[in-house]
Amino acid sequence: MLAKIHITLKKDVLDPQGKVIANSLSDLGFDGIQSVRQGKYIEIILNGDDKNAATTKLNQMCEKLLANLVIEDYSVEID
Amino acid sequence: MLAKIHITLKKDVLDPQGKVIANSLSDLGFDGIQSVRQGKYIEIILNGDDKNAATTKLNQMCEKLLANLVIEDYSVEID
Amino acid sequence: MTWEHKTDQSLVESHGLKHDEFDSIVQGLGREPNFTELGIFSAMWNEHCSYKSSKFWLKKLPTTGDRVVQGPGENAGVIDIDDGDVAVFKMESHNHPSYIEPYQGAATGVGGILRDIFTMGARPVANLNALRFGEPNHPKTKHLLSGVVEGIGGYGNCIGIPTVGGEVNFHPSYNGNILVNAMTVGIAKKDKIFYSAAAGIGNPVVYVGSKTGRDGIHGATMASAEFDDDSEDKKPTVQVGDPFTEKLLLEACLELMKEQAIIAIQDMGAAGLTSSSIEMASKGNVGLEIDLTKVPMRASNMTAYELMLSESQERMLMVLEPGKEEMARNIFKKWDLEFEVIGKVTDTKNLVLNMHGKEEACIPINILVEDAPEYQRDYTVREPAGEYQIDPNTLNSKTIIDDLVIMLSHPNLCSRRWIWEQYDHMVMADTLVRPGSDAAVVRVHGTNKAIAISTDCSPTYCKHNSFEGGKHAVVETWRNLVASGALPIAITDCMNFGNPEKPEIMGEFVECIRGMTEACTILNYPVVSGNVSLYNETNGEGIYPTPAIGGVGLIKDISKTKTIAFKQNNSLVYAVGETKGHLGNSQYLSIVQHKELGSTPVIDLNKELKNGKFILELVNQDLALSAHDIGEGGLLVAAAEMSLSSGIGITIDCAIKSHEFFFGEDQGRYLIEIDIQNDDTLKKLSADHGVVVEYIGQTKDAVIEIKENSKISIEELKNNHEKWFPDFTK
Amino acid sequence: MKSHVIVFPGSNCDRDVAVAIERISGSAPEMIWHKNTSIAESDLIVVPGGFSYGDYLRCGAIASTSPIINEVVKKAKAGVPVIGICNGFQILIETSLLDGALIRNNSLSFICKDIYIKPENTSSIFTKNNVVAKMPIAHNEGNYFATSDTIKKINDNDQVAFRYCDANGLINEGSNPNGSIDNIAGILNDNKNVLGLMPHPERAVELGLGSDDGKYIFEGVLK
Ligand SMILES: Nc1ncnc2c1ncn2[C@@H]1O[C@H](COP(=O)(O)OP(=O)(O)O)[C@@H](O)[C@H]1O
Ligand SMILES: [Mg+2]
Repeated sequence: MLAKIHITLKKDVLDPQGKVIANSLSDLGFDGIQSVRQGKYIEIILNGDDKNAATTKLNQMCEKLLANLVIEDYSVEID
Repeated sequence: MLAKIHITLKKDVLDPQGKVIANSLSDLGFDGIQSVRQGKYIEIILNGDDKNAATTKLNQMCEKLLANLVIEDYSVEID
Repeated sequence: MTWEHKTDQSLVESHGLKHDEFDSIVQGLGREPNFTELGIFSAMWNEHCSYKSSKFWLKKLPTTGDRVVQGPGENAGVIDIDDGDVAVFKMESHNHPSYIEPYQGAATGVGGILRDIFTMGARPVANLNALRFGEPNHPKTKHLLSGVVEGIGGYGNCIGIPTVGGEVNFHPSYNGNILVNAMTVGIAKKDKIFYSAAAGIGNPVVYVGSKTGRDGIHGATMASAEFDDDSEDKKPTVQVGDPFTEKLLLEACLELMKEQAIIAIQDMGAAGLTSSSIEMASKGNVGLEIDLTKVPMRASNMTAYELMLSESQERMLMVLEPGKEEMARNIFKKWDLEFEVIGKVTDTKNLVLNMHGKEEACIPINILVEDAPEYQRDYTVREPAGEYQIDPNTLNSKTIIDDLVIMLSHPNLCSRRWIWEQYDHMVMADTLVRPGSDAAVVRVHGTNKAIAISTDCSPTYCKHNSFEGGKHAVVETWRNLVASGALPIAITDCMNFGNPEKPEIMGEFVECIRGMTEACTILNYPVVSGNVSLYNETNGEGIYPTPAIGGVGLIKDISKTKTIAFKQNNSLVYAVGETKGHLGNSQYLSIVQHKELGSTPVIDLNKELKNGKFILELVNQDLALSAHDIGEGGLLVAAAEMSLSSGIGITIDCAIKSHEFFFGEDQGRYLIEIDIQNDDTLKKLSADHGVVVEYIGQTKDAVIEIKENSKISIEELKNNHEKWFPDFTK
Repeated sequence: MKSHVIVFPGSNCDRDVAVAIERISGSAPEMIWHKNTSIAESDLIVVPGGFSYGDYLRCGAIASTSPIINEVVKKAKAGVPVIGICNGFQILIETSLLDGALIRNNSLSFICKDIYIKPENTSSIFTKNNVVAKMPIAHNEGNYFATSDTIKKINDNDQVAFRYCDANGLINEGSNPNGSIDNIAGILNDNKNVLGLMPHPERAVELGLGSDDGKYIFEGVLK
């Protein structure tokens, strides 16, 4: 099973990287960029085929390790 | 328009972060993990509503800046 | 007492204001404050900004001296280091934010103290950090330790200021409330120091740096509240650091400071725009009028309340000479930073805030500052713990060396290499003595002189005798500077304590201050800056009193710099100062016998002074090859550290071989290494100075040996010494 | 002797390398702001260490799109000696002047400590002093990676400049600080006039700072 996890910064949290990327893109001549936010994308390959059990487990992984819930949100999806 | 960009390491590129995450997860008692790969997820909000034009532009952004094609692949998707 | 105001009582309470405090706001204003004003009062009158519990006592600290250019009261203290150069330094706490989000909390702590330094016109040249964590097996310790160290490194490495030293302790009293104290030292020219007093009616007030977002709103209020189990809910207030922007801000500010343009400058730290604007106005005895619509905003629809209380990082407020706006704007634009004229200096002595043409606040500055509450809280002083005699039956059959290995492997005495290797401690290419010696030594760029810096405190000493503990923290930094060959000049402090409304805690505070005062006075080692962090409690349990001290000294000629590393074989090693074997509250008791017992060692400050001067005389006459103060762990631990850092062993053949002798923590002592041909000179000099010196042994091979007792190879000891942090954090 | 040091927002070893160059060659380099588009005649161009653009997105990525970079690439292709140190190495890699990639240290931690490197190629101007040199590293992303084809190419073409080794010059796993393939610490371009390396020779030009072995790298160009 391939699990896809997205970890993004919460809405009001400063994203220094996104800011710099946006500036750099417009220096490169790309216009019309309103904002850029950078997050993490994690792919996990899991044994087994019980999607429900896996989702529970993946949520726990995010809560315990992968995401920093103080400033980040996460979402889990299984292919 | 919200564009979602995924940047992942090419298959044969070493991913030290993914490896460490996999180890930490199994130290935390999560079993059945075959592999973990960490990539980037970038959200860009663009003006306008021409999806085709935007896709072209986003591909260029990836080629020129967002991805390092020596070691990374990217994919672009518009909501 | 009944609540007689229109403003909701719970709203006032949730702003951390007491009833009588609110009464005096109403009285001062002649009306009830609106919501924005309430927020401003709450930020200004909390403990963190107003020092309401500590002010009375802080005034007792000695703050003047020949070399003091600026004492407490500005963004940082300033001392004269000759040739028109000054060192600018301060230490600050970021305890609560670091507990909630260790990486960002620690990182923004570093960012904040750096701004305090470059606001004064100094280029920061060194960072240090004093850290305290709970016991290692507490479930949160590993996460907090890793996050804090990574955050400190993340910020300091990126901005390119070396992190050259610090300290770290583990103790259960910090289980629910860690301490993260960051110190920065900068170098400036004496005639190019910048201050924060606003002046010049009509002059423009300028905002520079990052945009303002909803970061850390209520951060300062949070720092003044005790934690409870719900504190996890307060998480969303944590701010994120942006060291890259800070680097730009640093360069832009220093560039503008070369021009005659800045009248006053103040960083936006705790309570952001509120405290910075009010501080500038109050110092200059003027008013300020600000149009909040002009403040660069990151989030949409921000209210006046949010703009005033946001703790977004990497921002500064300045008053400019009229007509210099465009020149200044160009500099900040060059560095891709926000620059906006947001207001002007007025003669009303009021803080007036407008937004979209509407007045959002109008508060007389003096009510906010001079009329801020000040308390002389009740305090009780605990009876210091009594003497402790070691029970010979507890000594079991272990050899002295076995005990040494146990001690040097323990988290409180093992090598901190795992920490400092994550910090760039060499960038700027002036770090002459890296972490791992007594003080860090950083050359003043382009000169032949250097500053030495050390941070210290022994909370256990402070807990069991706050007066002696306060003395000790000051003296320990002083000794570290002396052992490095530096003339100690002045200190900064970071007073971390529990809830001051409890008389016992207030007593600890008062006694520590009294001890510090006595030590600073006798050593001629004044306090030039500092910070107070109170309410470090969780569920009613206070931390140990922790007055962290950062000392700065001057090495006039870098060739006189001393490190703790033994330099050669067959040197003689002497202990300077008297060894009696005080084991109360020692590391030996705590680590080997798992006891926290007995009295804190007493420091005789006059002997301390004499011994220190003697060491400096040895340095001056090039007699000491290496030097190390004898601190926690006692004489043998100090000797072993000299071996560990050099690979050169020592054979100890003095007659007394008791645990008291090797591990006692008598004060005012040093170990020195001298060439055998200088033996007579040393003896004569010590007699002239009236200083006790005792022969300990001879440097030899790669083995630490106590004659007729036991020995260990340095390699084996090193393996034990280096193991703990890497294993723990794996 | 004319040399140039490129300065990006977030560079922080620019001053260090300028001081080192002046110390070794007697003349101070000219500092070139990244928004410039030309560099005068030069005997050495240095892309210094630090955290250009905060290392955001990817180390060196944003700096590699700066206006000055076209000029650096042009000069490099014309044979002017170019050194990229640490972040400068990362930038040169992003410009494709040098092969491979620099990824996170295998420890996932920043590492600042002294290491030893051994020249592998002894024909380039940077490596002709064939001695084991001690100098600091200070980086998060110094783990050199390249596909096996690339590794073979740079080996065959004598493009490995330095490998991490121990004090005695032994190249082994224990002396590899960050997980780099085959202990690679620095590489050269085809022409051997462009050097990228993770260690900081500019921090090793005085014994008082721990080592002066950094001179071995600069001397060939500066004298
Ligand atoms: N948090 C830290 N960051 C950087 N260096 C540290 C830290 N903690 C300790 N060190 C360094 O480790 C060495 C030993 O520290 P410590 O045991 O506190 O020394 P001492 O007892 O002599 O004051 C010192 O050089 C100190 O600067
Ligand atoms: Mg010491």
